[in-house]
Amino acid sequence: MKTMNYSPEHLTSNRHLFWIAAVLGVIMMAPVAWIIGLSLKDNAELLKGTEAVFAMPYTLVNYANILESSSVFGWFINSMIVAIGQTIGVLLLSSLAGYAFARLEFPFRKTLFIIVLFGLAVPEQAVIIARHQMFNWFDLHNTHIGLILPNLSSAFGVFLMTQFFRAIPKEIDEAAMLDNASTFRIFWKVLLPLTLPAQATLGIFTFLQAWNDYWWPLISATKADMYTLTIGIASSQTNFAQSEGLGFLGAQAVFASLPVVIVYIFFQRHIVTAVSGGAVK
Amino acid sequence: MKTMNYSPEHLTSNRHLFWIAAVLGVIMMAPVAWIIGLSLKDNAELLKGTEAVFAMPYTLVNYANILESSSVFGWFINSMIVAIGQTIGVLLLSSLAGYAFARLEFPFRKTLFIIVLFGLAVPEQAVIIARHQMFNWFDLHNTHIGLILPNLSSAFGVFLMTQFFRAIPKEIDEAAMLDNASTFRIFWKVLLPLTLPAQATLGIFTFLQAWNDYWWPLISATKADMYTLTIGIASSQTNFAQSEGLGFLGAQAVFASLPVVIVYIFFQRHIVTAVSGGAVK
Amino acid sequence: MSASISIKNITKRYDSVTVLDDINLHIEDGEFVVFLGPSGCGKSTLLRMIAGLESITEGSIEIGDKRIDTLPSGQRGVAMVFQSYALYPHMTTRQNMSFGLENVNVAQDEIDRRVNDAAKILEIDHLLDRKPGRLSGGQRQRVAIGRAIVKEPKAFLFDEPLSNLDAALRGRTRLELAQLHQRLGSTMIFVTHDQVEAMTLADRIVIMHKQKIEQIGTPMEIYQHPVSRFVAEFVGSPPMSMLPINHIENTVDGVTVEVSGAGKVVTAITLPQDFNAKDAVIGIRAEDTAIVSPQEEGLDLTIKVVERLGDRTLLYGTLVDGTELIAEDTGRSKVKAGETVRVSISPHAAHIFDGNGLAHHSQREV
Amino acid sequence: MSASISIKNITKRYDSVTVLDDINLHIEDGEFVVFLGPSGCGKSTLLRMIAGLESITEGSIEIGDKRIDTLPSGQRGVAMVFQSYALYPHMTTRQNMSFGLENVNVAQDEIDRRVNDAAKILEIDHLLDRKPGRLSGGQRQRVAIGRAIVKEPKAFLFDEPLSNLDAALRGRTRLELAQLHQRLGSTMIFVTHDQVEAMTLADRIVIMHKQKIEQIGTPMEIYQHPVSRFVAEFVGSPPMSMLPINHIENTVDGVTVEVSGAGKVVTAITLPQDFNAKDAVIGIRAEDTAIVSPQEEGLDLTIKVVERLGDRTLLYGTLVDGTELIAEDTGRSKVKAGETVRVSISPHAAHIFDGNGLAHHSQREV
Repeated sequence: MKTMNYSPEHLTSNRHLFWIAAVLGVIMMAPVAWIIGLSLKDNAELLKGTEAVFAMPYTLVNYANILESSSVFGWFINSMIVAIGQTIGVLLLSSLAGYAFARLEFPFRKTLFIIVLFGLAVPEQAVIIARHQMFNWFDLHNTHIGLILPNLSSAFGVFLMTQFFRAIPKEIDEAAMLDNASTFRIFWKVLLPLTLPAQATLGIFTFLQAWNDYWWPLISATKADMYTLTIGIASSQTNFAQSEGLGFLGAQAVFASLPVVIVYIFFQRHIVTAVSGGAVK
Repeated sequence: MKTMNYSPEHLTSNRHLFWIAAVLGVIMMAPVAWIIGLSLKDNAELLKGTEAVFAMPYTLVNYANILESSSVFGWFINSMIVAIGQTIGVLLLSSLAGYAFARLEFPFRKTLFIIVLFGLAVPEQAVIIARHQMFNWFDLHNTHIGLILPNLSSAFGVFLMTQFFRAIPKEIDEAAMLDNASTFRIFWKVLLPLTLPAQATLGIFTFLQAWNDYWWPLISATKADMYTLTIGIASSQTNFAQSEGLGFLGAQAVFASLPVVIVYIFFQRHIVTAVSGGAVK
Repeated sequence: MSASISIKNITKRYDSVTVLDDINLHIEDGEFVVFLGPSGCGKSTLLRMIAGLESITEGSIEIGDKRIDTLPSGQRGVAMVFQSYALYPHMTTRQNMSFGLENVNVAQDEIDRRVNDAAKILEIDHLLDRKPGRLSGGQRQRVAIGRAIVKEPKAFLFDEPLSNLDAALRGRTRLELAQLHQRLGSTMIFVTHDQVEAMTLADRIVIMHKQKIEQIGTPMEIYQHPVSRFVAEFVGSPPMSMLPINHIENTVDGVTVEVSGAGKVVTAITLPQDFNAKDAVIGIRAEDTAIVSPQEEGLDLTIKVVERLGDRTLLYGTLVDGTELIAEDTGRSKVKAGETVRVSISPHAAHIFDGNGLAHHSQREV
Repeated sequence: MSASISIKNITKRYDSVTVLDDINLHIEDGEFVVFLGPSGCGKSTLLRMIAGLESITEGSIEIGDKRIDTLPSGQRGVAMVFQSYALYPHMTTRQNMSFGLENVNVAQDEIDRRVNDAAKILEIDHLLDRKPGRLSGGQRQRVAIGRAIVKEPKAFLFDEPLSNLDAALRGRTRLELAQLHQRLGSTMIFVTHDQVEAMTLADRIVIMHKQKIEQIGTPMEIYQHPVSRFVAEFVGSPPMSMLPINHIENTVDGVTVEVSGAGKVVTAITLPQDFNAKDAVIGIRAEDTAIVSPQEEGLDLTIKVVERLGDRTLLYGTLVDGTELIAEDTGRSKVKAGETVRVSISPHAAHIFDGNGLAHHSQREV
């Protein structure tokens, strides 16, 4: 008689939970697949019924139509400037603030920390009117600075970096102090490099969010040459009645998302590393 | 001659960095203060110039105007149902998925994880048309389910919970296996309680985001009695020309934000705990 | 309640890598067995296979007369104490100890009785309402042992449970474990890479090396009659000194060997005809040496480091050709680093290892 | 380059809690001093004050003739090896070792020379391009020591550097540290709670207890002439057995004491007139006992646990009245748990502690 060996590995090969992950994946990916499908169809054909997506022929005419607009490249540049500027600014400020909250003693440290985190709770809609007015006073509308500035103080960034700096053992600082390194050198050469996984994660999140931002650019950038890609493409929608241009709308959505998808694929390894808990060893 | 003792504590009392934190705090709080100021002023007075905010008299008439609308409480209930439902759903799904990704072996685990994280990169604008169509087919528009469903698969939630479950030592599972606990009991009684700090953080974030969500409710909830508070209040804006009702607008923004501020203050301690790295000891 | 354990032809492979190779071992009911070996020898894997935390590629495990390798961990009737203790951080000491009993539906008053009894034995009654985060390392250790005791298992499995304690606490806990074994009389398997723990705790030591069992024996057998050079060097602190042999001469009593460039050592060891003399060495433990006056016979040792342990003094030195030898003197030794002393070696205490690492000992007991 | 260290009237208070109370200590140039004490005695705080990582409430510290407590850490000319090693995780071994020299603008070829020299001494030349994450615990330890050596400091400060190593590695590293001290001849301060490390490494041991220095002396002085019961119990493994004294009788040679209910112990200790006999105890180290035949004089000991250490055997037992005593026998001891043996005590080796914990020793050396 041959008895099956009990294997603890079976316990961890749970196929039920596979389905939860799979369903999550499908929920996320189905709309993406659908929109790509729409973008590849002729608008006239879609008018008869969207089930046309499932059949040939496919066409790139919608994408061609987008690129015909001479403003697209200007909008793309604007989006790049805003997203990159915002990413660099958030990384810098969050790192400094995180270091300060994690390592330094200063008056009202706790109170300030709570106030900064409070920023997590304030919805953009609540402050957008006030912000609009303030930027008006300083004549910051329709400038890159005006688009970048409001999101520089990222509560999530400060949150994340504080956590990361706290996770670095204090002995590392002390070893560097004994190595006669200045406070700045300790921060710059010793501690900051150790937060790289957090920087990568925060950087990607910030870039994605800045790229996809809609509200503030819509309100602040009122001149067509200051539009970001999101706003610019949305503005050109008025040329088409929504029901007529479903394929064109899809192509717009896909086109506007392409850069973030590229960034994501490029940095995907780092996100996974950060998730794997690849902090300070 | 009395020589001052060198004190290493001086090094960590850096007053420069206090300013960075303080400026971050001010950047975040100034618009909040401004909008509260506006909300407490008579609209007519504000027409002459917004510097009126700095002087008496203040009034609650704008808030009274909001409460006069009989629909406000219905919208509030809708917002609560959507925010709470979404929070519970996200916590449940993210915990299960996080546990699965962190602990279990199943086919395409890595691929699925990357697909789910990919959800971080897809902007809502890109998929909102497709989603609108799909929900149309299933007749889910103008239902609470329709408002809750799209955001249940939180890429950030899966990300966070996977990280947290990975941080729990495997010996804890093994000890529970030797204690004859079933897989479900290990998950429910042993591992899940250890992720409480993450649950609190994720729960607060999800609630805030659900409460403040604007796009999807605007598109999906087209009947007035299915409006969320954010949409409902915005819809009543059409009664006032924007320049005439600055104070009323402010009051609307403040009023819509109140619940999230209350939630934040209530759970603030947990956020700080989570930041302090209070995971598994 | 306690039971014997039989490990039969156990082999473990990960893909093409063999982690354990055809292990056979019988552990008597009530025996305290220590798996000792360097890291990577497979000792922890073997323990985890008994616990059901690792799958078995080939072979079987029995506890009592019952085959258990087909059962999940919780149904094998074993309890394990982990190196990291693996207490449930959100449960109090009492809840930690009760959890396993609740899972098998033991009555509440029986749970209470067992938890209180175990807590009394381990002197943790005052800690029952604390969570692990508020316990010291030593206290956590006791709770982990308590969690095992309440299950009244057929066998206790310890996976390097002392390695997270500091030296003083380690010594004390070692002693308490020995007393616990005396009191409970349970079968216990203890995994460690620390030979002092193995020597002091074990009824029998299982020395593991390169995925195999190298030697099984009582601590004294292992210490006095190591089967191989590996065992001889691994067990004992300070390690046995190994001196290369230049020449072997048969005498009436055994052999006299010439240690490279340093002189002769008389032994009472008889070597076989087919002795492989290439790379053969003579092994000498520090306590089998003595510092003698320069007139007496012995080896000249130039002392590099003097280690005063209080009750005895270890002299680390080199012979004329640079070979290292550790000698022992009394706690009141006056020898200083840099001096050269004469060291005599007890003829019955030396060990000879042939080129294959195989050991030869004196036939007479000292 | 190396220098002496003077600690003068150092006091440290946090609010109302006194952590160190008026510490005075002079460490000679080139001396190896160990701060030994239980956790919380302030030994690490004192080391960190010398390093400039803790502020000083009162007092001053001088290295050579220069007062240094007014200088930041990096300018004090000391190097520290941390318990956790505290290597920079993102830098290679070479970068870890160079960082401190780059900060003070040492020329690149000088940096290379020093790093290569230190790497050779520590046998880590092949690891220079690896990051700490790819090093074993023992290798990290060497890199941490290397990082200290290259700075050619006036003094080395070690904060329990061996506590993260396993037993075998700890013994070997201990030996290497002793050799390193011989080779460099630098002033070294070493903090530990492990008395074996203190005994084997120190030129002088500073025993700290309750925020004060309890005793300063060579390892042999500390071991053989502890000034107090605390020192006697803290130093030595196994710990000194303490037997309550019922009655004291003066003899020609010293005093004979009656140990509660178990018999008499003859000592060569002379006690002063004002000896405080209340709660007085006699202290006996295991190695000063011997197992004798039942006809000879001695105390009857019922053995509870037998600990076989290979070269010797420790017998943990109780006297008739339940007092615990640890005796020592040879490595080949045949004594088993449960037996009662007769133990004799060397008259010159016992210590008597009065009710205040103050020690009295035999005047004659053994």
